[in-house]
Amino acid sequence: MSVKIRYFAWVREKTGKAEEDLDLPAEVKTGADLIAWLKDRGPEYAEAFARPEVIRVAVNQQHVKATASLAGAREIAFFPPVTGG
Amino acid sequence: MSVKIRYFAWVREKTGKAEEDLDLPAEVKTGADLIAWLKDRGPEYAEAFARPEVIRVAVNQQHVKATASLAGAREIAFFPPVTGG
Amino acid sequence: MSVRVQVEDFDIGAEVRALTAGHADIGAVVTFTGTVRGESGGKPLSRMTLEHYPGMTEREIARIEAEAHTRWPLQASLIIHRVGTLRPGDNIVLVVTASAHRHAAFAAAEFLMDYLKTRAPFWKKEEDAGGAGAWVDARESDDHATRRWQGATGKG
Amino acid sequence: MSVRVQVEDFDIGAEVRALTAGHADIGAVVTFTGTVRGESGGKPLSRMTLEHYPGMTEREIARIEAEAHTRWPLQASLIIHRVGTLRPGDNIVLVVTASAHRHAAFAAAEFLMDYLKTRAPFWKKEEDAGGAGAWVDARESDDHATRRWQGATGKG
Repeated sequence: MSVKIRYFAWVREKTGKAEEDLDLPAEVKTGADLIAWLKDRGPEYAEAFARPEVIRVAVNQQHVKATASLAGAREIAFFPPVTGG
Repeated sequence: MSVKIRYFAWVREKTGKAEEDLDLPAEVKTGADLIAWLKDRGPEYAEAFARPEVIRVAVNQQHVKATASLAGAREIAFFPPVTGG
Repeated sequence: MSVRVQVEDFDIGAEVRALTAGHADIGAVVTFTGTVRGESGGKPLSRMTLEHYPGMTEREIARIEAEAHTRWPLQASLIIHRVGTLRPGDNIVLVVTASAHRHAAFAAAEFLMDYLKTRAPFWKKEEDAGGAGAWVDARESDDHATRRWQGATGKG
Repeated sequence: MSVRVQVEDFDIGAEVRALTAGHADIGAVVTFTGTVRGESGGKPLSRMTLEHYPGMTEREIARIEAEAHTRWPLQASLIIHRVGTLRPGDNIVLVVTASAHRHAAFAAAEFLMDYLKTRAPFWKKEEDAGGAGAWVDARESDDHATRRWQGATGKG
């Protein structure tokens, strides 16, 4: 099933794209799994996700832990800690 | 020595005047003394100062306790607790 | 630092712009506006009159404002308090504090309001629809709010 | 309750007037305005760019705003957050809270700002005079500020 993946701030700059539609393999069950899988897609991903512990994950536009299940995900976003206000 | 006495809010309404210049006798040494002395000046003063415990005192435009000395006072004000803002 | 006691209304946006113009070191501006509510103690209010102690009021507010500047790192501040006759919805008081950081601006504005309520010589007389007037009693809760600042540690 | 994410600037006075118009039950209005400071980490700042997550940002702010209304008795609230390129002195964010009493309005505004800093998906990139850009790191102190609301007792 195809899922929309979105990148923000320096994650977007490092991957070189704001979003893409990807078919995720069955073994990708969590945000952390997805990060590990993305890192194998090329050096730009490897750099964007070099420090996965600082990457925040949102599923269907809600904050989730990286260990949370991606079941039912239509849109997954990766971004650094927020710095609004 | 003549001192300016000022009244505010319901103290002003009850005394019927906003201010007056009075010569204080030597035995009036504190705000509390002055209140007791004023109460003898007439029924309107007796009513204004019927509950001296709720009356606030300022000497030379600074808050003071009713027991503080009036030495050096050029202007003495009596008013209820403030309700600004 | 600026203090005004006036009959005229104020415009929050214009006051903030004037206060912060030319400051590149401000990151946070807090305003508090007190307004006249349409009821008091469950009864409709038709208007109120604010009396003050000319001279002492301005001095007392300026003293409180200076104390706020010693407690928190403020770039600018402004206090406007209206006097005279006001109606429901009208502005009564404006406090503006500007700092590099938001916690200082919030704390200073709240401090100033607590003191304005309990120390600055203003008195409110409220009138109901029938024209009956009553002086507002001081609120115990306002005195409590002010006391919490006594002994507070300063930089917030 | 109202949330806007926009490129355009805002006018504090006009926003407060629009928010409070027709309300006779408001006695206290608090505004917080965040502005761009002229330096960052000791170095002059020439401009910054704010990125957000369209859709999620608005939803996240609306969720936080609704939570503020469950915690404090608010008559009205408004949150405006700008995005795009901003320069020193420019407005970034406006929070307005209106309540019958001042403590609720102050507490709710501070709560909203703490959450906006730590939960709403905005990212700042700062540029110095030479045009070198750097993404702003999240501040530890902001996370602390937000945590103090967790487990807070509600009505303030």
